[in-house]
Amino acid sequence: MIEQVVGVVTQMALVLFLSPLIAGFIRTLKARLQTRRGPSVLQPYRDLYKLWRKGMVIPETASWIFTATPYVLFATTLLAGLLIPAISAQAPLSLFGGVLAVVYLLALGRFFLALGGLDTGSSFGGLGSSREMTISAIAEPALMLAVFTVALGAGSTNLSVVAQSALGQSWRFLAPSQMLAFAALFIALIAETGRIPVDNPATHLELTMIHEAMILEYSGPYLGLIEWSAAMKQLVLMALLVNVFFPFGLSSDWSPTAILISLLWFSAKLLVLAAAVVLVETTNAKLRLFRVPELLAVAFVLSAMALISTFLF
Amino acid sequence: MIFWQDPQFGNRLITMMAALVLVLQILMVAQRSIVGNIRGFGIQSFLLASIAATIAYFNHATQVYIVAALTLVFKAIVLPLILEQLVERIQIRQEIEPFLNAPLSVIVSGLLTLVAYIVAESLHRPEQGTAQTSLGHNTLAVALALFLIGFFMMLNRRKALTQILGLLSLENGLFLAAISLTYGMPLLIELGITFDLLVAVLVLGVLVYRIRETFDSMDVSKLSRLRG
Amino acid sequence: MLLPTILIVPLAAGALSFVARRRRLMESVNLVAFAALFILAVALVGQVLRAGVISGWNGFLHADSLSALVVLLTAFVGLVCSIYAVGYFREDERNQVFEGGSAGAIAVSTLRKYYALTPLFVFSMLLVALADNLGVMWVALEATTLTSVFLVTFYGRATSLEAAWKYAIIGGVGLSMALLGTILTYYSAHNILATETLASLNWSVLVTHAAQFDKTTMKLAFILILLGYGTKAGVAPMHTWKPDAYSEAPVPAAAILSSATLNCALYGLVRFYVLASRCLDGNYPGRLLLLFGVLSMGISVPFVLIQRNFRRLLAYHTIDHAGIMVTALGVGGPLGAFGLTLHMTFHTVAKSLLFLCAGTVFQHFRTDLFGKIKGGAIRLLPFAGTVFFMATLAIVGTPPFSLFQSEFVILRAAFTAGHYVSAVLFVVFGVGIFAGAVLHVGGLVLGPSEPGPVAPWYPWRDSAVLLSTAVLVVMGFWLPTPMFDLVRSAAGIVSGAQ
Amino acid sequence: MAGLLAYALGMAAGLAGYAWKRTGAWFPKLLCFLSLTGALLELAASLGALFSRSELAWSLSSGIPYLTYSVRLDPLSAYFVLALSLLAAAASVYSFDYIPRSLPGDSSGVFSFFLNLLLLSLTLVFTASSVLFFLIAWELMTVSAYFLVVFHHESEESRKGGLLYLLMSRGGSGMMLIGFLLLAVGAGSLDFTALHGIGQTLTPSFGAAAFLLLFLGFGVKAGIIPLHIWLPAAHPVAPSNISALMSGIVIKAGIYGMARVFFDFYGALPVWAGMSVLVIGIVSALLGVLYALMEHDLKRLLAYHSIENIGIILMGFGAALLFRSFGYPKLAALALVAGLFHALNHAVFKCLLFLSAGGVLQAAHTRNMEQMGGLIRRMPSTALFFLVGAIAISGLPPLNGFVSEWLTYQALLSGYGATPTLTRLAFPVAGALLALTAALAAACFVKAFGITFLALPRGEEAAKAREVSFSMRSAMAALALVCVLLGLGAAWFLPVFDPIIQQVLGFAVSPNLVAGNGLILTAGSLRSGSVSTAVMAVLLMLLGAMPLLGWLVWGRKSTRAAGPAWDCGLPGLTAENEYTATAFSKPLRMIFAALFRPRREIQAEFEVSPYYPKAIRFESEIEPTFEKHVYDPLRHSVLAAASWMRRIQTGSIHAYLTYIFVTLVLLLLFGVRG
Repeated sequence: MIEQVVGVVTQMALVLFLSPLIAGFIRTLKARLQTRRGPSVLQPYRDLYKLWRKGMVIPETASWIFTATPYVLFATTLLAGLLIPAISAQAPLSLFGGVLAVVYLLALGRFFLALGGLDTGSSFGGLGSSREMTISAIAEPALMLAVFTVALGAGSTNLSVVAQSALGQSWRFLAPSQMLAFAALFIALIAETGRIPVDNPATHLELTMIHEAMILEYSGPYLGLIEWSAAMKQLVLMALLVNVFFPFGLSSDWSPTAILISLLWFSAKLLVLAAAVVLVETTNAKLRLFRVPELLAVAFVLSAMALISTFLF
Repeated sequence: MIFWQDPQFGNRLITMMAALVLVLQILMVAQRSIVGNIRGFGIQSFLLASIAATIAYFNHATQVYIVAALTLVFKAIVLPLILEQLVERIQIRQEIEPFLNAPLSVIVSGLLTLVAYIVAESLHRPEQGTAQTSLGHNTLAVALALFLIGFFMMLNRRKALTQILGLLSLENGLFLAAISLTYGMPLLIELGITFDLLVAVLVLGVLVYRIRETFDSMDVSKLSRLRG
Repeated sequence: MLLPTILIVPLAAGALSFVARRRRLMESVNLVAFAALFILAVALVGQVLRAGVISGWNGFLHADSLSALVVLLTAFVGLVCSIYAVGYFREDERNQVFEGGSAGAIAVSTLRKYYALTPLFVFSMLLVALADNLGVMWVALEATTLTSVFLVTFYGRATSLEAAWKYAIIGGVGLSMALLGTILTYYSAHNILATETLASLNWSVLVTHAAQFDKTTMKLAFILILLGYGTKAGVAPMHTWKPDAYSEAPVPAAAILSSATLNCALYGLVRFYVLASRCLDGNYPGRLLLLFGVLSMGISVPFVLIQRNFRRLLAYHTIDHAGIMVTALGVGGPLGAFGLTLHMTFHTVAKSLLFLCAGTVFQHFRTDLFGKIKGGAIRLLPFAGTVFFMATLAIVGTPPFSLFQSEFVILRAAFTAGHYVSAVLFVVFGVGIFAGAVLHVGGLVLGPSEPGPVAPWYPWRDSAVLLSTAVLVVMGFWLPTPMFDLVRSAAGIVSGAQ
Repeated sequence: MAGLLAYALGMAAGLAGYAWKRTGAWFPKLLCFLSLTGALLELAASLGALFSRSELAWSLSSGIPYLTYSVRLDPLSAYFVLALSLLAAAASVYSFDYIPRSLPGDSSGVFSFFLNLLLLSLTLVFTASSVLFFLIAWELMTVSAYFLVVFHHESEESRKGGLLYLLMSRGGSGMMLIGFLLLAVGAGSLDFTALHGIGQTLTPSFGAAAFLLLFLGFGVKAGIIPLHIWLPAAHPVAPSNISALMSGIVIKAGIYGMARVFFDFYGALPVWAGMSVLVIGIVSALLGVLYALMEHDLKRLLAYHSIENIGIILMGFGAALLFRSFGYPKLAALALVAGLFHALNHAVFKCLLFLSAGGVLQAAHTRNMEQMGGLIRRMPSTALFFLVGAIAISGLPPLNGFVSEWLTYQALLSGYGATPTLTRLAFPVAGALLALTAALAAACFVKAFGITFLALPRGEEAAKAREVSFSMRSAMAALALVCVLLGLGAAWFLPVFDPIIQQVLGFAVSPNLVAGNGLILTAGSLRSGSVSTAVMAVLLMLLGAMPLLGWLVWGRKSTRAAGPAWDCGLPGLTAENEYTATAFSKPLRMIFAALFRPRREIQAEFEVSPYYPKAIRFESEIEPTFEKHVYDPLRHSVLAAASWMRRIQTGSIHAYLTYIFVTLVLLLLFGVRG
């Protein structure tokens, strides 16, 4: 019981305070790859702090939906973060919701975010919501199918069970099915976290922006919450990816020493994955909106192949 | 025995007259004038009456005499008179324009006779070879032929009156069948039937008259306003 | 002594209204006669249920439960129509549709035709049901045609002449075929019974010896009977006269034609079917009947689907139902026969009702073409319009109305007997008929209507409609036990149980 | 069963009221009250039957032996009666004010006559236990629903919709009729109890034929694709409380029939049967939601979502059938529970959505979403309830939609491990497509809610909109509450399914599916996956409160001002700047262009240069695939054939005589020797 509480607290802290770091790391690394100096890795923390202190402007047209959205987004993302195994294979709350719960909690957040976008009445908001919902919708099957492939391997949708079974058989990630599934999930990750080539978090051109367009009207603490949730979502998905496919160093309980080791492992794996994301971002140009489905179709085919290969081998 | 008591002779006689009736029918098919047709029908009825009489005589079936008498009175005399009067009343061209011309019609009636014989054949029971059944299958064939040809006349002719004639000769076929197969139906039925026939002719006559009035033509093939 | 009275009442009524001078007199004569007739019919049913078979005039008349059923139905239709007719013809006079277009003397002389002929018409139908002798039955059936021809020409339009001519000629041919069939039956029985007496054509006598009849002759006879009485019943392809005659006759007459006369024709067919199925086995007549039944159901579908005239629509419905009943007969067996008699009962009520409603709609809009009516009959004729739609739903076999039940029974019989093809076709055609009916009548009853006053309550017509509506609705949920026993024992006779 | 009487009373009163024209304002209220009583009584009866595990049955004989009004409330029936009476109660409370406001004065009698008739016949459909009685109740339901759909029969649209509905239902009931007769003849009895497991005893071909006919027959009513076209035509045109009942429960009659046939009359079916149900389910779900996305008629949109959810239910059924044919009763139980539970859930939230849509219609006088907007300020509670329904139907946690979809996912997943051969691949793919469906549904309801309720009103009607009356709101509130309860308390509710599964598969299901003393919902076992909506809900509250706390502690000083939203530099933000429903769904319209075949035309009038249009008329529509490529050709060919056949009746007597003559000769030649 006490271990449970420890687990919850630790992981909540981890998700809350590690996520801006990852965001900052990606930003910086990207800058360096583009031979810019770029902001410090800690910039996101500063941004959040600043936004937190700022006053905010609520559009007259907006209703309570606009106000509720940041809280819902924050809560759902954080809860999703508590359902996944981050540093311990035994995710603190995995009993109360498996991988399906994670996906659907994120979906709930997105639902409200899109409503918030529409609520302002400005055309940008609607534009953003429309695109966001479209892309997430067509990303869903690929994501789910890949997740299923993993879950089928473990015979469970409970992420702790999945992680433990992965832990049980290291080197399993070399199996073709796992690699294909990983590739598919990676693409899904890029789509879900709104990174190039699907979306460009840095742009504010009406033609290209998706996520940014939705939150255009948000300011001050609300904007802070939303940015923070975005960072957490990114962390959650990345953690899911690394721990399910590359479980090494994952401690199977919450004993302090094991935690420390696995924390190191975890950060290392995250950094590698982040680096991969950055590589993709810098080496690709953003796709036109109507080319995105093709990319996600590729992801779907990959995960379908993954499925079939588990059936064959 | 003397030949006029010999039932075989009776059979021959009957068959001969039946054949005559059939020939008459086919002639009527070929016949072009209405009045001629009516007269033909009269003779046909007369022959039928005499067939009835013969049967009555040879089989000592007294009630058939009455049937014969009825036929003579109504079919051979009254009906033709009524019809001719009708023809007088409505001055129509004495021509019959059939859909098929005369030779074709005759061929068709020949075929129909063939059909009649085929059907009658299947009813033929040589094993129980009583005079009556053999007589039966022979005259039944003729009767069926009369029936079919009468029917054919009805659908081959345009004028209302000629359709009535067809119906009548068709009825003659029935009469022949009844009289020759079973020495006639029970008397009461015969009466009923003859009465019905008479009424039918009257009704149809009235209709013909009114058609003539309304359409000033007897051509029932023009009566095709009610469709679908 | 009951049977002769049943026959005499309508005869007397006919004679009386023939000499009657005033319209009111003719109306009352008819009303009284048909009311009396209905009571007598009920009494007859009671006796038959008690005694089984009763006969009068030393066996000339003969009533078993089947004939009792037909008599009852005929009497019912006669009563309803006679009530309706009063209102109907008064409305006609108001609209001045008779020759000369004037009310008064001409109208009375025209009306005499209806009021004198209808009782005779009904008389001949009753005779069909009550005559034991097949020959007499034939004569009576022929008489139904002859008496109803002038009902068809009632309005003396060119089209009604045309219709009458077709009716008379086709009917005449058909009945002569039936006569030949009768003669052949007599012949095939002749060798067995070897009597010349009237009784040797009595159904009750024949049916006991039917097994020994000459098979081939009986086959030939049955074919001819099927075609002959089939023509009278309007079974395809001998159905062609029906739409013309029904749409030209005055509505009450059409109602009688389409329900009671159909029953009589089927009654004749059934009598011979029993003989044939006793002589041959049930298969031979069964196959023929199924063939024609399904054919006539199928033929009526396209005409119902694209129909411009609602009285003709109803005529095609009648053809469809003739097909259904013939199919039921062909399926045979206790269940099939039961389905037949049940359906006969329900159809008689529903179809006559339908014609009466159609009549009211026709008189209100002065046309029987769907195209000329904008719709919205339900607003202009709140009562008749509603009932019209309701009865249409009933006639196409929609629950809770009872025709669904009888059709279900027939289908079940067909499946049990293994006639899968006919059964499936039955259902398919049923859907087609339903589509056509609802399409047209729905469009007529619902929708926006022309502006105009809402029609008042028509005392005669609407009460007649109300009467048979009540009967129809009640029958959907509950059939009085004696009525049911009658239907079932009639079915027993059809399937040759006793 | 006393509820039946109350319904009957309602009908009687309705008729009476119709006959006796002058009725006061109390009259419609009385009628609604009667149906409400009926609903509550039914509710009691069904709950009693479900929890007391007692099967109550009675039968009443008509004068007609072959027809007995026999009624049996076995678990399956009780379950559907439960759903029915929930909705009936809500709908009748809703009608208290809806009927007098939205219907012409004197018609309320007829209306509630048919309303009560509909409820009565539905109850009978769910409880009738003899084939003939079932069919009668079925047709009664169809007809009464038809009259309610065409209640505003002056409008062309509702007549067309109603007609289409009636015709297709008749086609369906034709198929059912044959199917039932095949079964009944095989059993030699019309009684449902005698039909139990009859499917096994039939010859394979008959069994298959009966199965397909019944599946399609019920499918018409359930609105499976491609037999769905009547549904979006008929549901929207009905008065809103009727649309709610039709989309909520009438189509469930089809589901009930399938459940009854698949799991009661048949034992283990061959694989193809389950597979076809699964595939039809997938197709209906996906196409249903895709078509919904393209709608901007609020009620048509909801109608298409009914098709989608029917598809999801059928996925559960199909999986159950497959598991059964492969011999995994436990998995079959899981899938069946998923399907049945989703049936109930959909009934509840779809009714809720239609009722709130009805409120919107009454306020904004249009079904076209492009005319709405900003209603959340004018009718806050309606908006809230619609939002609850939207979250539930999108399958988002922690509401009931999520639970049943979660169960469906779990069932499909476990299918992979269990089933042999390539068929196993079908399950995960089905799961993925279910995911796509759910995501699209979410997108669609973002559009529906966002465009309808948020931002600025697009029409002056919408601007003048007022909140609906108390009784209507309380009906919605009740249903919303049920959504929440079924969502959070799912684990407590599951034991309801025990008697049903007991009846079908012979064991209780809840022990496998519930853990953590009724807090956690599992997929057969804790290891194979578990979820707890209740805990989730609590945690969401707490976590949501965190930033609020933080804001209270540190963020005090941060000011909070109201300002105009960014209007792209134009003078002031107007409704013209808003995103429209059409625009919102445009990306998906483009992506699935292969399916939609969109057609667009733009007419613009320019003033000086093509960059300054004076007026633009934009028109875009998608091609109704099934209507265009399946149904229209069918209709045309039938009519063509008919008008060709019509030539038979030439009007020439000679032709008529010839028909008879030919028949005669042929019969003479071939009939006699036969």
